[in-house]
Amino acid sequence: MNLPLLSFLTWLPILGGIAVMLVGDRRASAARWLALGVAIAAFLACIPLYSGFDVTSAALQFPERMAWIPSLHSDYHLGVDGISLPLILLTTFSTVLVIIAGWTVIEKRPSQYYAAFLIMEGLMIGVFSAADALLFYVFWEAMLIPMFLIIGVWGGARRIYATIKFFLYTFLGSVFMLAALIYMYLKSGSYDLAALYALPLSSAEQTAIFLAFFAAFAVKVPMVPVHTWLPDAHVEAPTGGSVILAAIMLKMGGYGFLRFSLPITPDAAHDLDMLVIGLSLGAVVYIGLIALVQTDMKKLIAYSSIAHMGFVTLGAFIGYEIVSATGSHDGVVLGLSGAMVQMISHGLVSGALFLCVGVLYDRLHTRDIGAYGGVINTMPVFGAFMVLFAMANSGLPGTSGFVGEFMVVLAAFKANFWYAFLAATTLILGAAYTLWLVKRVIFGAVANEGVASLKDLNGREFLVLGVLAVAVLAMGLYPKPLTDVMEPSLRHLAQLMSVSKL
Amino acid sequence: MLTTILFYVFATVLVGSAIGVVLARNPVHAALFLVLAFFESAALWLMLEAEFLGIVLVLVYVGAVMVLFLFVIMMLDINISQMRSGLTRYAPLGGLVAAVMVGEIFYVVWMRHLGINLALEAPPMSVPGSNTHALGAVLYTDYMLPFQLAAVVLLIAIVAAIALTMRRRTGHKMQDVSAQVAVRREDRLRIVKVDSEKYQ
Amino acid sequence: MMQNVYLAIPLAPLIAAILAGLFGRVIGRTGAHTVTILGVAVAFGLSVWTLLGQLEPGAVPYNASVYTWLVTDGLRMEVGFLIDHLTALMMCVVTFVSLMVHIYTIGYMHDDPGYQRFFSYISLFTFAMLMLVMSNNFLQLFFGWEAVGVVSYLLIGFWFTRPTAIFANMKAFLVNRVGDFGFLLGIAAIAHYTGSLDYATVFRAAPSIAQHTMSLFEGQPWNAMTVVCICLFIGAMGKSAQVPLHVWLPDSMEGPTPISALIHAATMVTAGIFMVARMSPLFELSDAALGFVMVIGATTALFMGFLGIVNNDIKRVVAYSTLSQLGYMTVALGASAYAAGIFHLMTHAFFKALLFLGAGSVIIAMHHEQDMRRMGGLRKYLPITYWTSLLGALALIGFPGFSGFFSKDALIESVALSHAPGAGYALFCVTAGVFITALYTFRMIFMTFHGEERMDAHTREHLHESPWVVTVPLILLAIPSVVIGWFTVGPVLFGGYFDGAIVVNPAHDVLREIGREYEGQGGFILNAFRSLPVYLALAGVASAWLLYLKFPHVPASIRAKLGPVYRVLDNKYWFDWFNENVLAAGARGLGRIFWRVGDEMIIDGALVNGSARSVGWLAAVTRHMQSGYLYHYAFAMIIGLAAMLAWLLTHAA
Amino acid sequence: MIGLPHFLMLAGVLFSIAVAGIFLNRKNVIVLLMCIELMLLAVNFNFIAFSRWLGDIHGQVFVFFILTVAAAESAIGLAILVVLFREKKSINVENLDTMRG
Repeated sequence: MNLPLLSFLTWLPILGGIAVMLVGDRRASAARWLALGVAIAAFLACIPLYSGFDVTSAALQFPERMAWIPSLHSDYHLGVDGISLPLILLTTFSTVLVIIAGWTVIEKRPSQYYAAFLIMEGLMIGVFSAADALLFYVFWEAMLIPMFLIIGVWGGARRIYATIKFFLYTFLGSVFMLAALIYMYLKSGSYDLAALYALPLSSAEQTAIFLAFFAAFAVKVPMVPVHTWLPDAHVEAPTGGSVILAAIMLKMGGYGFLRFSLPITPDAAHDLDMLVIGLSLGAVVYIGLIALVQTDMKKLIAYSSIAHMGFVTLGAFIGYEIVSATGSHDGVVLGLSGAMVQMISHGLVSGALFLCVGVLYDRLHTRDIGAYGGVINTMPVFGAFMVLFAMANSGLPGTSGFVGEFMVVLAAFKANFWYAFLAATTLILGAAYTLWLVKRVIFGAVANEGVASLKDLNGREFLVLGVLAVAVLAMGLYPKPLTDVMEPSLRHLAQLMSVSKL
Repeated sequence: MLTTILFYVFATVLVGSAIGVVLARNPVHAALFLVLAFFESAALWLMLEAEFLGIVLVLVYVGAVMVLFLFVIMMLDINISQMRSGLTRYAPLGGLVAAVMVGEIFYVVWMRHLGINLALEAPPMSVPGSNTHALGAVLYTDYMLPFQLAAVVLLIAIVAAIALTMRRRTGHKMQDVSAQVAVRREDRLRIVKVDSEKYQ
Repeated sequence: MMQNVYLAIPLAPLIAAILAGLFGRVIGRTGAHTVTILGVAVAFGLSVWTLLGQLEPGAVPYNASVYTWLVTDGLRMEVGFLIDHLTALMMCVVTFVSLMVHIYTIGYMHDDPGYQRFFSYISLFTFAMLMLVMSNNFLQLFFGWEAVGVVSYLLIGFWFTRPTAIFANMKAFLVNRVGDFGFLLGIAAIAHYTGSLDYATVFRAAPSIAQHTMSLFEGQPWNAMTVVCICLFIGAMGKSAQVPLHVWLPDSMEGPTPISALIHAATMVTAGIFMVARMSPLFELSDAALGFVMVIGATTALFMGFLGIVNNDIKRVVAYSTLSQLGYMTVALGASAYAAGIFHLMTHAFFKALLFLGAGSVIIAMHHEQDMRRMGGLRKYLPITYWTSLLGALALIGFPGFSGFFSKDALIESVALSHAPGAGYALFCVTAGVFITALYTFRMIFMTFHGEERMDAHTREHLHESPWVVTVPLILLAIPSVVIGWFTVGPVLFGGYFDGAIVVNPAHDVLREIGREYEGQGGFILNAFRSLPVYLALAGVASAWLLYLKFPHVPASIRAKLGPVYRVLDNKYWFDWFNENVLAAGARGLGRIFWRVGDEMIIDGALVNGSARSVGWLAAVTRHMQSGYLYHYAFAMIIGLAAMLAWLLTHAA
Repeated sequence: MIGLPHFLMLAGVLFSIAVAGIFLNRKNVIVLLMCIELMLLAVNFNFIAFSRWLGDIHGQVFVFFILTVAAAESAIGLAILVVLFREKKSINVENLDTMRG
C-alpha cells in the first residue's frame, strides 16, 4: 500500500500543533488532550512504518517524490532506511512522553508549549526522512525555531542568553553546510541525495565539503570544542525541552555524519578521521572530568551526554582506522551500529535522567545538588528509578547504555589498543560522576526540611518513568531487533565509505 | 614680454585674494576677496582668448553668486569676534596637506609633462573669428541636450531654494479647496442603531 | 529438557527477587523471606542435581545458547549456558552459602525496616552470580560481572542513611569499575583476535592469538596473549580485591554482616578466581601473565595478613583474612594449580562464611558493638557461636585434618614445585603468611571469646546466645568447614575432577607431580607434619596465646617500640590516602581546571562571548570616527584624494 | 614666455588653497561655500588652459556647464544655510554636530 506514510508522519504533528495553538490557552485542558491525541496518533503511525519495513534491503523505503522546486531540480523526496527508522521511532516515542510529563507543570501559555513540541516533532521527522539535500536543509533549519522558542519562553533565568547562544551556534555551523550543498548542486545539477552520493569530487573539493559538513554536524553532536552551548541550553530549558534536546536534537549531528559526511566525501573523511576520533576521545575524557565537578544537576547530565555522544562520532569514524590498521573490513559495521545504538540508548537514558531532574525541580524549584540529600527516604520509588537510570547512564550491562559503548570499544580495539583504552575510561568516569550525583542527591540522611516535605511520584510521572525504564531494560536485554533493522543500511554505508570518489 | 608681466601680476593678485578668502576674519572681507579673485581670473581667461567665458564669469559669479553670498551674510549677521579662535590649532596640519597637494601637482606638471609634449609657447590661434562665435556654434549643435539639461538644473535650483526657505504662516483662515473636495461620507455621517421605545 | 532446568536455576532467585522487591509491601515480611528462600532452595536443589549429573561417568559438559542477544558484522553475541564440572561445583557453593545466608538473615535483619528489600537484593545477587558462573560466553560473563558489582553496591549501601555506608558502596563500585575497565579491554582483545565471544571458539583459537604480537609502546612488541591475560586478570583483581584494587573490601564491611558473609567472603570475591580458572586455556599460553598473577597474589596474601594483626574491628579482621586467603588462591592460579585454587576457594567459602556469621552473631549479642577491645570472655555466654567459630578458625589456619589444611597445604606444595617467574617470592610470602594467618585468627578468637570481660555491665546482662535461626546456619556451615576437605581432596585435586573444564599445560602441571606420591588423606596429613607450614601455624597460635592471653600488656609495648612499622600498618600502606587525595582529588582538580579554564575561559570566554565583545569594541571605534563635524569629513576626503593622487602618480603613468 | 604649465600650476595652487580653506575654517559655513566656489574656479582654469593649448573648443563648453552647476549649487547651499540658521540660531560649524554617530 503506497499510503504516503512519511508525509503523514511529518505533517500530522505540524498541523496538529497548529490546531493546538488555535485551541488557545483559555481552553488549556482541551489543548492538552488534543496535543496528546496528536502525539499518540503519530506514535501509532510509526507501527506500520516499523512492521512494513523490509529488514533485508538497504534501499530507501516508503519513497515519496513530488516536484517541489523544479527550477532548482529539487523535489519533495522522502524515504526512510535502516539509519533513520530507529530515530523516527525515538522521536515519536519521546514526544508522547514529553507531553505527558509537562501536563500540569506548564502553566504559562500551555497550548503554545505543546504546539511548539508537536511542530518540532514533525520537523524532526522531516529531517530524518528527507532524501533531498535542500529539503533536508530546510527542515534542519526550521527545527531550530521551535526549540529556540521553547528555551526562550518557558526557560529559566538566563534563558535569553542561552537560547540566542544555542541558535547562533547551530546556525553558524549550518550556514557552511548550505554553502557546500549549493556548490554540489552547481556541480551535479540536482539536490537528490543519490546523485550527491555518486558525484565524483576531487580531494580538495572533498576536504572543503567535509569541513563544511563537519562544522554543521560537530556543533550539533556536540563535539568538544563547540559544545559550550549545550550546558547553558539544558540548564535554562524547561524539562520537556531538555528531554527533546537531549533525546533527539543531539542525534541530528550523528545522523548527519552517517547520512552526509561519510558517503559523500569518503576520501576527505578518511584523511581527517583522526581529527574526529581525537576530538571524540577528548570528549570522553575531558568532558568526563568536567562533569565530575558540576554542582548543577542538569549541567552534569548535559556534560555526561556530550561524553556519551563522543562515542557516536568515535564509532562512526573508527572504520577508517580499522581498515588502515588491520587491512580487513570487519569491525567497520560493528563501529557504525555501535554508534547508532548509542544514539538510541542515549536518547532514552538521558531523556529519562532529565525527566528525573524535572520531577525534583517541579517540587523544590532548584537544580543545585547541594539543596538535596537523602531523597530516597521520602521518595523511594523515585529513588529506585533514579538509581536505575544512573546505572544505565554509566553503562551497566543489561541496560541500553552498555550496548552501544560495548560495540564501539570492541571496534576501537580493532583500530588501536590506546583508542579502546581511552574510550573504555568512560566506564570509570561515567560511573564516577553519575554515582557521585546519586550519592549526594539520593542517598544519605534527609538533608533539609525541603527534602523532608517531598511527595513521591504521582501517577503521571510514574507512568512516564516506568515506560522509559521498560524501554531501557528491554533494549539492554534484547537489542537484536534494533540492530537487525540497521544492519543492511550500515553495511551499504560501510561499502560507500570505502569506495574512493577521486 | 608684456604678457608674461601681466600674467605674473594677475597670478599673484589671484593667489593673494584666494589666501585672503581663506584667512579673512570677517566673512564680508572673504566675499570681497573672492570677488577680486573672480576678476583676476576673468582677466587671465581673456589672455587665453576665452573672452566670452571671462565675461560670463564676471556676470554670473560676481553679479549673482557673490551678491547672494553678501545678502546671506548680512541677513544672518554672524558675529565676527569668535570667528578666528580655532584656526591656529589646525593650521600646521592643513598647511601640510595643501603643500602636499601643491607638491604633487607641481611634480605632475613640471617633471612628468603630463605625457603630452607641451610646446612651451602658445600655438597660433587656429580658429578664425571670435571665441563666442565658436562657442555658440558648438553649443547649439553638439551640446543641444546638455544645454537643456543645464537649464533644467538651474530651474531645480530655483525651485529648491524657494521650497527650502519658504515659510507659510500658520493659523490663517484660508480655505483649502482640495481638502474640502476629498471629504468622504464616513467622516461626516454616523449611523447609530437605537432600539425602539417599549410601549408601557 | 535440560535447558529449562538450567534456565530455572538462575531464574528462580530472579523471580523471587522481583516478587520480594517490587511487591514487598504486598507479600509482607514473612512472604518476602519465604519466597526468596524457596527460590534459592530450588536453585540449590537443581545445582546439586546438576553436580550429581556431571559426576556420573561419561557425563558430557552442556554448552548451548538460550537466545541471540545481538548479531552485527559477523560477530554473534548470545546468552547461553556452559555446565561442566567447574560450573557445577561453583553453582553448588554459591547456592549453598546463599541459602545459609538467607536463613541467617531472618534472625539478623529481624527488626530492620528494609527487610523485604534486603531479601530481594540477596536473591538478586544469587541470580547475578549464577549467570556469571554458568555463562558460556564473554558477554554474559561481563553482564554477570557488572550485575554482581551493582548488587554489592546496593547491599553495601543498604543502610543508606549512614554516610560511611554510602561512601563505602561508591568506593566499592568505582574500584570494581576500574577492574571491569581492564576486563572490557581483555574482552575487546579476544573479540579482535578471534572474531567471536563464545568460550569454545575462543579456546580453540587461543594458540593463534599467542602468535600475534601487539606493540603497545612502540619498540617492544608484547605477546598478544600476555596482554589479553593481564587485561582479564585486572578484571579479576578488581573483583577479587588483589593488591592495588583491594581497598574496597575492608570498607564494604559497612554493609550488614550477612552480605559480608555472602558477597565478601564466599561468592563475589571468588568470581575473579573462577574467571581465571575458566580462562586457563588462555593463561596457560603466557608465562609472563602467570608470573604477574602469582606475584600479585603473593603480595596480597602476605601484606594483607599484616593488616589483620593491627585492626580492632572484628569484621575488618575477617575481611583482611579474606583478602589474604584470596591472595593464596591467586598464587595457586599463578602456579597453574587451578584445581588447588578452586579447591581452596570452595573450602574457604565455607569456613569464611562461618567466621563472618559467627562475628555477626557476636555483634548481635553485643548490640552492634564491633570493637574487639570491648569484648572478651564471651565463651560462657555464646557457646555455640564460640565452638563453631573455633572450628572455622582451625580450618582457616590449616590445622591438620580440617578442610583448610588440605587446600592450603596442597597449594603451598604446588607453589614450591612451580617454576613460573616469581615462584620463589611467592613461596616465601605463602609460608610466612601461614604464621601471620594463625596469629591474627587466634588473636581474634582470644580477644573476643577468652580473657577478661571488657564490656560494660549493661551489655553483659543482655548477653545471650543468638536464636536458632542464627545458630543453625553456623552449625550447618561448621560441618563442611571441617569435613569437606577430607572427602573431596582426593577426587578434586588429584582425581582429574576438573579435566574437562580446566586445561593445564603439561610443563606447568605441578598438581600431577604432587598427585604421584599422594596415597590418601592420612598419608597427606602425615607427610604434612614433615613440612614447615603446620609448625608455623602452631607457632602462630602459641604466640597469639602468649600475646593476648598470657601477657595482654605486651602488644602495647611492642606497638610503642615498633612505632613506624605500626604507623605503616595502621594507615593500610597509605592506599586509601593515595586514592582519596591523589586520584580522586586529582580528578576533581583536573575537572575543575578543565571546566573553569577550558570551558569557561577559553571556549566560552575567548571564542564565543569574546567574538561578541570584539564586534562591540570595533563598532565603538568606528562610531568615534563619525564625529558629526563637517571639517572632519572634508579632511578625510582630502586625505583620500591626496593618497589616490600619490598612488596614481607612482603606479599609473 | 607663459606656457601651459604655468596656468596648470596656478590652478593647482588655487585648488590647494581652497582645500586648505575648507578644513582650516573652523567657524562658518559661508567661507566653506566660498572655498568650493574657488575650487570650481580652479577647475575651470584648467579647462580653459587646455582648450586654449589644444585648440579644442569643447573644453570651454564644459566650463560653461560647470558654471551653471556651480551657480545652482551655491544657491541651494545658501538656502540650506538659511534654514539651518533659522533652526539652530548659529552657523558655527562647531555646534553643527548633531549628525554625530
